[in-house]
Amino acid sequence: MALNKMIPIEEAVARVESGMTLALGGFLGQGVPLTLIRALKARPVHDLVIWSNDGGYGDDGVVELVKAGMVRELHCCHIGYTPAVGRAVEAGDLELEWVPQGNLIEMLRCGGAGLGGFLTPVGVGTAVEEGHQKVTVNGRTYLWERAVRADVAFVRAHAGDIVGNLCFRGTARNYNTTVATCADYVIAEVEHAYSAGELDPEKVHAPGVFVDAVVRADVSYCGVRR
Amino acid sequence: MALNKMIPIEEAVARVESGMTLALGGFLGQGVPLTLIRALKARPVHDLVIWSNDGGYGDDGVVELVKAGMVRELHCCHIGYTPAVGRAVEAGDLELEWVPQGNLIEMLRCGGAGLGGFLTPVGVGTAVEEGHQKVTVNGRTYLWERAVRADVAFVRAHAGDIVGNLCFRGTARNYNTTVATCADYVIAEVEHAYSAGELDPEKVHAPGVFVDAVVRADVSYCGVRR
Amino acid sequence: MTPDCRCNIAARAARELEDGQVTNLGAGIPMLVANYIPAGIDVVIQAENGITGVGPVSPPGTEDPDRRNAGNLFVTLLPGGCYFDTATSFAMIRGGRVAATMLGTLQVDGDGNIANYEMPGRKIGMGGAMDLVAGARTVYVLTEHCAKDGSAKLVARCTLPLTGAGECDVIITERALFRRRPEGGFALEEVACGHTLEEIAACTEMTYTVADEVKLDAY
Amino acid sequence: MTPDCRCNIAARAARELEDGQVTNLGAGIPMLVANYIPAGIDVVIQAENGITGVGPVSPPGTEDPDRRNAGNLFVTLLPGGCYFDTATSFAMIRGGRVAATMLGTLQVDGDGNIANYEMPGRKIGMGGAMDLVAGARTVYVLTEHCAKDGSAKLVARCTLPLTGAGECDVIITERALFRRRPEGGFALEEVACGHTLEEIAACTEMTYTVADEVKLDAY
Repeated sequence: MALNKMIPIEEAVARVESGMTLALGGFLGQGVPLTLIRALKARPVHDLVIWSNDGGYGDDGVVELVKAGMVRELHCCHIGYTPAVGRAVEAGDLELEWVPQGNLIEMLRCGGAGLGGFLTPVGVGTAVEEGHQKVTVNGRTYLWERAVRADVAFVRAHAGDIVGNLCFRGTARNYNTTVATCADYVIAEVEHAYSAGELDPEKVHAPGVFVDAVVRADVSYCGVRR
Repeated sequence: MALNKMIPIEEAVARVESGMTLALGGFLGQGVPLTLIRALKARPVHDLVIWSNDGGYGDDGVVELVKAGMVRELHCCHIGYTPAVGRAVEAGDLELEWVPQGNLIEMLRCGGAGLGGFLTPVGVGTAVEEGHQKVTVNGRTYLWERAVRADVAFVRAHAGDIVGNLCFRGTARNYNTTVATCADYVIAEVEHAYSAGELDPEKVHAPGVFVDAVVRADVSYCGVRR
Repeated sequence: MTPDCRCNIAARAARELEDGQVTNLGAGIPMLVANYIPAGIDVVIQAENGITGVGPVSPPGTEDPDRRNAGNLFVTLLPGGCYFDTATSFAMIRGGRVAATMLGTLQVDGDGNIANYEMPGRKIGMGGAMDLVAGARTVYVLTEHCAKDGSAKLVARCTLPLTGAGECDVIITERALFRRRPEGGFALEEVACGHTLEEIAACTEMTYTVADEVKLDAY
Repeated sequence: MTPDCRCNIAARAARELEDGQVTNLGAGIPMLVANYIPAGIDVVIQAENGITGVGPVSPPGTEDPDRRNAGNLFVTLLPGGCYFDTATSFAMIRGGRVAATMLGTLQVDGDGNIANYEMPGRKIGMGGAMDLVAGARTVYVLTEHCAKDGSAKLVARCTLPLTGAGECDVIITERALFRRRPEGGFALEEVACGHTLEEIAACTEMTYTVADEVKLDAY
């Protein structure tokens, strides 16, 4: 159990290659893996396919990768706080898929959990129906939605140990637990790093088994000073 | 938030009626809601449809309801530790559906999460295929599995507050977090009861929003004295 | 639309909530509802990022970056509240544990259709609204009666992309309250102070009936 | 089947495990594997009820009812281990995070079929075995070479209900080790001390080939 997953951030983000699918934890400004996102900007990659709750918040988050011209597709449910992302879509520089929030998190969970898809009642009668098969079960109509797996995932945690066990704080948990399961290579940036055995095993929100690499988070990237 | 969900156990189990579907937390001898199961034995109900990991362990658990002639169907993945359950099946007194463990917990999660079903790779090429539609996605074969909701669920927690927030200890968590979501009426037996605000909000494993009633657990029912 | 109007909508909406109800409040006017919940009524406010027991906005200087609502605002946590992940949050929402959701809209029509996430040239996104209108037991639309340019928001038929088809149960504006009838169609049940039945008729393109028991000067 | 034989199987199986591998050990012989993991190899043992970092069985007097493995045995937790719910446990298993699963069987055949949960008159149940054989990257069957009555367990074709179709990768008995070839079919790779190729052939109904590099007196 003493396997040490802590590595330099440059080595971790070097796993991301052009054309890859990247899943991101975080919700607007909460629990966003900004340290990893910013380290990725230094890499010469493009045509990324990103799954994220949103386009970021203000100038922070996915919008940074979009402005850097690194993103081909964005699958999310909100870009209202990042007008630059909307402009990239209108200009035809970025392909956008709207995915309702609960369907989005469930698609990532489904991929992470090794399932093949699920039936959701959300989106029936809306534009989300397009390209989706409708199925009626016990008189209720559902849309068949696909599972999504990413090549690489970035998450941010409050505390993490060297084997990748992660603990979150408050609403910074959000997508991070699920995103930590959904990729072939999962990188966690942690605000506080611990040895194996230092975290209370009852309080681990994401088991280290899901995590491949742990890096230090820049704690200045948190929106408000603590 | 001060809504008090603590009620007498007799009032809680009175929600269970003949023919109802009952979901149970617990895994063999771990985190089993034995206090509720035993209180239910005093009720004149029969033809229960039970969803549980197993038939119990030794003389404890689901096997008690089976011996009392209260169960019509059992959907589970293991009865190896309760020969009396096997005998009831052989005698034709109990209908048994084998459900692989991971499919079982996922069916309950799916029902609890308001989804309509899911595709699982588990059971392909086995007797579980029977009655299941096969679907191929990206070259992999899955079985379409249904979502399950119960009328009533029993769970057991180490600590709970009056609004139903639950904290588990060790491997007693198991099915309990999921079973706490999957029924129209969820009853939690708690080893230790607290007021609202006394439990650390970071450490709640099952949010009180899912729980309808909280009762005191008999702490002598735990397999080994603490 | 004056701040008073927004508050009037929120105050009327707050009176709809029942003791112990789990409620999700969307951005904008719905968020104001928390300020008007009557004494003695305990409402559990849920936000879809992953928190229940959301309290008032954090006083300046006490903001915690890890304690925010789904609109990214810094909030407090009431006793009995807790945190969970977003997957669990939507299990709660779709699983029927959220009694009421209140959200703003761009358009709403007499079939209960709601359109609130995209208009020509401005993509916002549905966030959790599609899930909320599908999952919550009662869906409230809280909106100014007319758009800034005076055009109707209660329209004959939604023309913008739908957030939910036939999901709206109650519409509350600064001028009137409409409630969907079990047999379908909305009934005008209440007219706010300073407005008349005729005036409502003139600024509402949505088809509705006037309830027999319609209340004037209701709020 | 003497205790020595069981230990011999477990000891050989333990040598298959690699540093850092997440491994699930089923009831019976597989559970013994934990006692034979070579020094310097850190294996993370996962149990499907919801625990990783499973350590040795709890010494008498230190048993904690809330710290058990999937066979309900009282266990210890190693540093870096943690608890999670069963739904998360199977996300781990199906999601490909469990590198190896080792399980016992009633029957196994040359197509990699495994049958271990039900026999005439005795229903046991598959527990998590169906999920494990479908999800784990490498599936090891650890079993006595023959049943108590002397009949073959490595059969021409499984007749009991299958736990997994074509899922077995390696078979380890007290007499021999068979490994599935990329092109299909099992090859006899190792013969245990005190056994011969002829003897293995006589007690094995399963079709197999003998590897060119077969090792005699291998373990």
